[in-house]
Amino acid sequence: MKNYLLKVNNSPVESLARFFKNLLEQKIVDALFVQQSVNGAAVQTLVKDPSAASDANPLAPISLQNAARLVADLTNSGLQEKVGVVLRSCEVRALVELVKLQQAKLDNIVIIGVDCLGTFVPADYRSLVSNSKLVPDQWTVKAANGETAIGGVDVRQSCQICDHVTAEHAQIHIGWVGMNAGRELLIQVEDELASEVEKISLANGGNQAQRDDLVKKLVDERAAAKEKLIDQYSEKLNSMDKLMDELTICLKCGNCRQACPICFCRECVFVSPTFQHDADKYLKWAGRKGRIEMPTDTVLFHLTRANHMGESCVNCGQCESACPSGIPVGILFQVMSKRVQDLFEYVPGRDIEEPLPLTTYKEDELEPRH
Amino acid sequence: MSVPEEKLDANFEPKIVGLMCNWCSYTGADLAGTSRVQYPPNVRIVRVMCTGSVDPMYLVRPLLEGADAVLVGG
Amino acid sequence: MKFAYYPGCSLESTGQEFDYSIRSVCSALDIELTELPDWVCCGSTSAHATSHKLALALPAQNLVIAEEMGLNPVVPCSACYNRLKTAEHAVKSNDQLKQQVEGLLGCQFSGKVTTKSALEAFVKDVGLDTISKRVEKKLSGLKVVCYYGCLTSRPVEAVAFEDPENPQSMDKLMKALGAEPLTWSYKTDCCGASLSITRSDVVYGMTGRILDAAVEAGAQAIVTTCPLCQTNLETRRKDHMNIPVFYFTELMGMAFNLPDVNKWLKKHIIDPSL
Amino acid sequence: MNIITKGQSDQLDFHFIKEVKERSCQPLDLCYHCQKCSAGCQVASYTDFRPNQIVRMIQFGLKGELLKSSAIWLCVNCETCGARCPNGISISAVTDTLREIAIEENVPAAVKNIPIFHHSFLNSVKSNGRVHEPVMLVRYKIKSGKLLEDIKMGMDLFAKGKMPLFPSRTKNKDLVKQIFDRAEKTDFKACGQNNSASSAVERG
Amino acid sequence: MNELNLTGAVMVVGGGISGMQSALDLAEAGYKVYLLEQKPAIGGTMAMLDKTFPTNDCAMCTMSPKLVDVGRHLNVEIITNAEVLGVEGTPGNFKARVLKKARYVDEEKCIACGQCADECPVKVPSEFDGGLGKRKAIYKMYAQATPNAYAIDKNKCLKFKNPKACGKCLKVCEAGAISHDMEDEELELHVGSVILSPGFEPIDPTPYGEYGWGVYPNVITSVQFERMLAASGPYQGHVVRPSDHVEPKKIAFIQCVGSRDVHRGKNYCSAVCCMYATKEAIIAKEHVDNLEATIFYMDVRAYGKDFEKYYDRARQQHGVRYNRSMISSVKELQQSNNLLIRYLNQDGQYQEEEFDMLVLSVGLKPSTSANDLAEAVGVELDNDGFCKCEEFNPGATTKPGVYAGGAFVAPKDIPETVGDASCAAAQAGKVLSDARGSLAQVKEYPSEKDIVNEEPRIGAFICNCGINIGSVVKVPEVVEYVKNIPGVVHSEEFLFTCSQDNVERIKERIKEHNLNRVVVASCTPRTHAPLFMSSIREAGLNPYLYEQANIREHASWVHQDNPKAATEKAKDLVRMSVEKVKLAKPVHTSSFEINRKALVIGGGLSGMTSSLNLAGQGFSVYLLEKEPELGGNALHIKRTIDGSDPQRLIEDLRKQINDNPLVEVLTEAEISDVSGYLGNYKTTIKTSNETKVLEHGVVIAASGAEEAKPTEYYYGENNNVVTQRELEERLASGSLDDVKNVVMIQCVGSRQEGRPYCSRICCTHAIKNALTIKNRNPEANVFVLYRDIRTYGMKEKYYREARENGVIFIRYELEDKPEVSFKDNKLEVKVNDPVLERQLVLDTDLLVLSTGIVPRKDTEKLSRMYKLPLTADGFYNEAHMKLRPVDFAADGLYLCGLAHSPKLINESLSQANAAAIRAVTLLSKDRLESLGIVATVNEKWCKGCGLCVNICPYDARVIDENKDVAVVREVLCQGCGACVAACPSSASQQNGFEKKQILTMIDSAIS
Repeated sequence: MKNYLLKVNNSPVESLARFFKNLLEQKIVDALFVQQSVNGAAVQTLVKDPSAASDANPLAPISLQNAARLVADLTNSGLQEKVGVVLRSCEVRALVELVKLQQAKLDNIVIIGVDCLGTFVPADYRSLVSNSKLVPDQWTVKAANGETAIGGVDVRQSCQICDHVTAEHAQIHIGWVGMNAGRELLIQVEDELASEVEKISLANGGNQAQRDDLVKKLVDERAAAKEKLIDQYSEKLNSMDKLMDELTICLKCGNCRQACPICFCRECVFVSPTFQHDADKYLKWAGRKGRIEMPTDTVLFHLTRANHMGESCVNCGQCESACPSGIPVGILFQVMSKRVQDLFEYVPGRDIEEPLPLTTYKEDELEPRH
Repeated sequence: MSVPEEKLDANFEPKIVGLMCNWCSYTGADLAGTSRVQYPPNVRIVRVMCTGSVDPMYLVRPLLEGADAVLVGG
Repeated sequence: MKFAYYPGCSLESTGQEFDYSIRSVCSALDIELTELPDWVCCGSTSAHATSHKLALALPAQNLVIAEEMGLNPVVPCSACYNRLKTAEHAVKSNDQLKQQVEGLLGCQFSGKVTTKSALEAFVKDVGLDTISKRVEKKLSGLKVVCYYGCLTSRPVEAVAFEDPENPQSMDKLMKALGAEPLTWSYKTDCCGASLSITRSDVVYGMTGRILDAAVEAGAQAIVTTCPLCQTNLETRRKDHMNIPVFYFTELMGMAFNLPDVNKWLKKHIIDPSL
Repeated sequence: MNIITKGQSDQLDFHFIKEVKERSCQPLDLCYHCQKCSAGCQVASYTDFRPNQIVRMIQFGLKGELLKSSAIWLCVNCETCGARCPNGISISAVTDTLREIAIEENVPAAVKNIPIFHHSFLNSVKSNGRVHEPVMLVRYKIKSGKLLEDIKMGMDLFAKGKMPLFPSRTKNKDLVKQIFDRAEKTDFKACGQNNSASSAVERG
Repeated sequence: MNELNLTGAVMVVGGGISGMQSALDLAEAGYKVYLLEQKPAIGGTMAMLDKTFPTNDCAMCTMSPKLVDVGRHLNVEIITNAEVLGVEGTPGNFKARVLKKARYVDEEKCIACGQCADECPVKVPSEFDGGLGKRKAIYKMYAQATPNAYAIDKNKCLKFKNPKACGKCLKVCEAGAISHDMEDEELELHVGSVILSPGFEPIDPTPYGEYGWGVYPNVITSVQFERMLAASGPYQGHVVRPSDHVEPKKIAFIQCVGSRDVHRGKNYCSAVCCMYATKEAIIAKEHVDNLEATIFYMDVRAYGKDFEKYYDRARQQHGVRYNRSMISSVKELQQSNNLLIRYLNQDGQYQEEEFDMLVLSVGLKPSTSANDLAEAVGVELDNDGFCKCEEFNPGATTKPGVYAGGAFVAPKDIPETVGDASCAAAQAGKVLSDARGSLAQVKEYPSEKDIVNEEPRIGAFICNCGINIGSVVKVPEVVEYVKNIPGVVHSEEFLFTCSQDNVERIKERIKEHNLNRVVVASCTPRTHAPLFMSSIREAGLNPYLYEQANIREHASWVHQDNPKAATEKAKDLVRMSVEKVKLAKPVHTSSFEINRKALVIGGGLSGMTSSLNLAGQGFSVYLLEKEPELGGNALHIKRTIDGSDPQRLIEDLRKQINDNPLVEVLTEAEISDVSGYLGNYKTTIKTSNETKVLEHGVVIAASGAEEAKPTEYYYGENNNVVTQRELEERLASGSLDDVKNVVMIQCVGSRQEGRPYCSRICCTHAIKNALTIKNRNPEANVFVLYRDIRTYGMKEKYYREARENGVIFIRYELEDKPEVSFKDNKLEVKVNDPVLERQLVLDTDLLVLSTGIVPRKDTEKLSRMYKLPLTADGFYNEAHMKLRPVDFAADGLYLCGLAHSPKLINESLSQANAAAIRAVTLLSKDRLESLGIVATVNEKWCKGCGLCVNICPYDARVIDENKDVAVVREVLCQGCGACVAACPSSASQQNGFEKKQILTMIDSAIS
């Protein structure tokens, strides 16, 4: 990786938008997949025309969904042009998992990672922006020191305990955390791409020890917070009864599954004929227990999801944001997936060559028989 | 899902679902029969062709629905 | 029934009670024993250990005498039996050896006679039925271990007349007498008698194992067929060890209720009063 | 080809084994060194070499060391080794041969009173045709210098009348003497040839 | 009838694993097979074993599918209690006279309920349990016995002694199967060839009285110990001492009891004892916590594939102690019945140790019936009583048309037995190929009724199984209960559902009530489902519209004292089956045509032999060789240890191949691309002048291996340091006639880190070369420095011959390897002699290194192209170490020769033939048909994630690149359902075991 500096004249957002425009103009990429500000929020866009990247704002602390699924759809059937995809860590990691699950391909993809210290619940973001409590440029400059909360509102719980700041596997990486973001942004470029990116006027970035220190400090703090929260929830979930209590208010709407970047099934098994029962079945069950809660199988739904994507869960927390009942699904999943991941020393998104442990599991893998 | 206290008395008759591999443990259960090994009548055996086909759902579902244990033999 | 009788040197000294008892028992069973006229020493361990030629020639001389008598020789002493039987095996199975031995003796073999140990003669020729019929006073309650020793068991090809690793004849004989032969593992172990005089330190170890094992097995007495073993086991032992060692013929005599039993018993170094 | 014994190097000699094989009639080459003989040997814990070590020494031609060993004299010829050896090798027969060679070559015995005993014994046989134990033992005691050993045992035996004062003798004393003399003069092929081709009977 | 009037049937004598394998291969290849067994049931020795080495697989578990296959194969006729009286005729047309002794129980009628045995008053020691347990005079040999029927031991039955004395069994037999009036029959079988596999017997340890077997209660043989370990054995798998039934804390094993003993035993090595003792020690340690197991041995012969690893694991992981000292005698302590053993420990010190139990590792000898059999058939036996076979014509006896398999030829382990059994089948099949299919039967069925749009109409038939079910489960109550389950339109009880008349009745009921699904509640579906499925198919129903509830083994028999609970359980089990069958759908197996040509990779002896056997059986073969000429490794071997000339064999095979129009040889050929799968492969090859695409249905990988090149001991630096193969070449050239001193070092690079396995053949190779040197110059000194001499089986005789000729063997330890120096133009080897604990300094003119065999570099490439699994050591990994030694897990792929593992020429030839017949079992079919219970994919839901592809052990799953969905190659699918569990979308289902069916059953189980 080579370090460059992108000069900023007070507005890191604008400078960055210009940088993206340049990427397209210089044909470093043929198209760009990037978050742009729209109506006080921000949405993912696919840009072909360089001038249409003017609202690009990947730093805006909002993400309506984990973009990995969108990138996956983009790439899955023969992507012919080179597309730069601007992604946060959780999105890159989810993308890597989807590649392993053969739901995405990385051919013709240039991963452009951005630092992320978390995103607000979309509704919060929108109201903060509309009340002018949050101005993206100002928030960025301030948050670059590690302070994310504003106006008494902080980023999503999952983000607060996320121990990833920089994005993995990026060929180009945009760093703002620990930088004087009002003056300059760090652009890191992998060696093969360096000569092309140098076409855009960038200053030499040199050593970024100070930024590195801050990033490390933040990662450590968040890891500690995460551990604490997981412990707390592990306690809360140490029996099936407690889990069932926690999930009482689930209405099996499927939003969590819809928001999940890893849940890739075309149709969930829970809406398939396997779970379509005859009326007499329901009545029989009700007869057996006196009453049953409807919809049925809510706990089984979550456990099955945990089983299916536990090993690949990147803890983006989108499920939690999507839950209309306010169930802390994200942290529940962290608790469950951590067990599997720790068991196999597997870190989702770490390495594209690292096989999914449950598909290669051998009977004697974990320990000798005795 | 812990076993409720009231179930832990001497009269407690657990319901056990056994998922047994056709080639080994189901055969083993057959052998128990052939050998007239007597055991408590609490298990209901479901034959599968290989325990590799046991979906975790097969374990969770009965436990959620009232079984006290699931025995997987393979 | 007639046999040529080869007492050997031991039965004239340390093994006298064997000689006495065997003669009494035989007469009780109407077995005629004719002592080999002018028998010579078999050479024992000393010839065996130092001279291959003497080890064959000395016992062979006795075979020649038996052949002249036309009777199968019965040899009570295991050491003598071993030497005679080995010589017999050599001359019977190997013509070249036979010729050479004939050269040493200056006479010829006809190969007619078969050397028998006293035990073999009683068990196989006389038969357990005959013996048990003669029993007057069953040795009920007497627990014994039968000790066959090495000399009647090995070398297997030459001397063994029954399973060399788990011989049974003496056990069966004891049963016929009403005694209880116990299972033990030392039937054919060597007691080291040939070193008894020269290296008694070694021998104490060897007899010790056998005596300890007999006691461990719960035996009240050891029964043997070898005067070397009998003397060795009686004289080379720890002070407190008082288990008696009998010749099997002595027990036969007791079971037959023969009058001269006491004559033999008082010859024992270890008091055998049971 | 050398073997190092306590720093001293000796030439290996592959001829000695031929001599021992010829005289003992034992198929020494066949030894597996499985140690069955050694495990079963009751005297090997008192000797300098164990039975299969003796075989190995013969294989390597360590004749001098062997003839001086205590093992060849302490062997009680109980034949346990030969009975159990999977290759049918009787080490007992081998020690017989080694003792004979040692006597022939006047190698001093490691356990000197044993040959003295045998000598006394055979002398007794040679002169009487039979052994007269009391006299033989006294002679042995004098020669070996172990006069005071076993006095109690001797007295016990004497008291029980087991040590007759007068020797029993063969009438034809010359006969035994002649045998001794012929034995001294005659060459003897120790193994000869077995009449039947297969001497090792399979009993499995 | 064919042109030559050949009879397309084979008589296989002996129903052990060997005979079973021969029978199955031949039956699958299209021949009628008569499988003769002396005892009342097939299974042989393997049925007695608890576990098998080196996988610790349960013997019965791996074997019972084969038992079932043999038992119900349309073309295998099992004749038990049989004895061959004579065989007349010529190859292709034999007439065999067979005495079938009366069983006194009708196999067809007997339902194996065991009532008769319960009643029988006569108890005798069970031969099957090695005398540790008892059986009755009417008995079944073992639980899974095939045929599953009782038999009367005439010699023990009271009624035969006095007709009035007994007859209790007759009274209790509901099936009316017993008759004391049965008579022996003499059968005449017309067969084209004969395979003899009478197996072996354990050597009787009685002559080894010093070990006390039969006298000391706690001394048992390995066979008895095997039965003790077996859960189905007389001790129910509890390791306890026979004297007091207390768990032992210390067990000792004594090796070579009866083997490697010219004095009192057999002059050969029994080939399996080292490994079975290792296995028994490991398993015993698994049974008893903190058990100490010690094995007394002289050489550990862990020579087979993965054996060394097993031996390593035994020592390192399981803590089995190996003590290199044979035992002279065992002393029993009379008070404790403990066993006192005196031995020399590893430091050369005497040690006496008490053990609680002693296991004698008894060797193998030909079975007692082998002699009579050989005489009746007219084949010659060797001096040891094993069947005489030519080295280069494996399996062929001295009588043309008669072949031998298994341990009848020599002592051997199960994989070799199975391989040799297939080889015998291959040889027999080759002779009869023109008559293939002439006597084999195929079953015809009526067309199937379409039920897809019908509501379930279920018929449930509840079996009393005589009194087996009916005396415990209240069958009428169950019948009434079932009637009320929605969907059930008919329910009735039968005394014996499986009797012919009742099977017919079920068919009638199907028509009468217009049933579209059937449930039978009786015994285990493992044995009886095929019968009922077949009969509903005869009634026009798809056979998969069937479920069986096991209310005998799983209810009445295991809850005899609780009829109420048993009845409730039976109801539940029937209900579960009813719920499952409601969701059942018709299953149609798919089939496709296969290309009936084979590709054999590798033109060494294995490849050539495989090719010729295939061609002999009428199939076209591509034979691929990368060198310019055929012959492979054998080109370097001048003579085998048994005295045969491999060069003549090569010449002979080359000529046969040249003359055979069915074999197309492609030399200097390299595979560049592979596509397709079972039945239809396309392999692209490049030869020196062309690129060609070969189309073929199966692949035999005979790609060989090579001698390892050492990196140590001045190899490559000094001309007088050579490998064994190089020595063989030098000896052949005569350049070594005057060599004086030769030192050979064994295990160079082998059995250590980097190459942990034993190469099996090096000891034999070294001894062969040593003997050549000694024969030329008896005065030459040859020293073999070794770790364990592994002249397994009959090769032991050459080890003895080498010693007899004065070759000196000196053992060394891995930690104390020989040192070689080269000074003043002199090679000098220093090694410590463990016997005398002194160092030897050996001047040597020639240093020979036994380096072992390593996989070829291209093995890995082939492995990738055909997806052939490799072992950790880089050899090909067969489907099952024991029972499928020449198959890969995926159908249509086979392996043989050195590519499988290091082995001797005749062993390679045997495997090569075996691989050929295995291929023929496939090629002889017109079409390949899939199993019914295969996995399916619903393309609508599949997202092509590939989890199923990764998880499938049979390579039956691929991604359709166009549709991005997973596809099941149905003929490869073995119906394990692992893919179904892996599929997150439930797009994968298994026919007959759909998720919904299982969930419904589970649900039904708890309601």
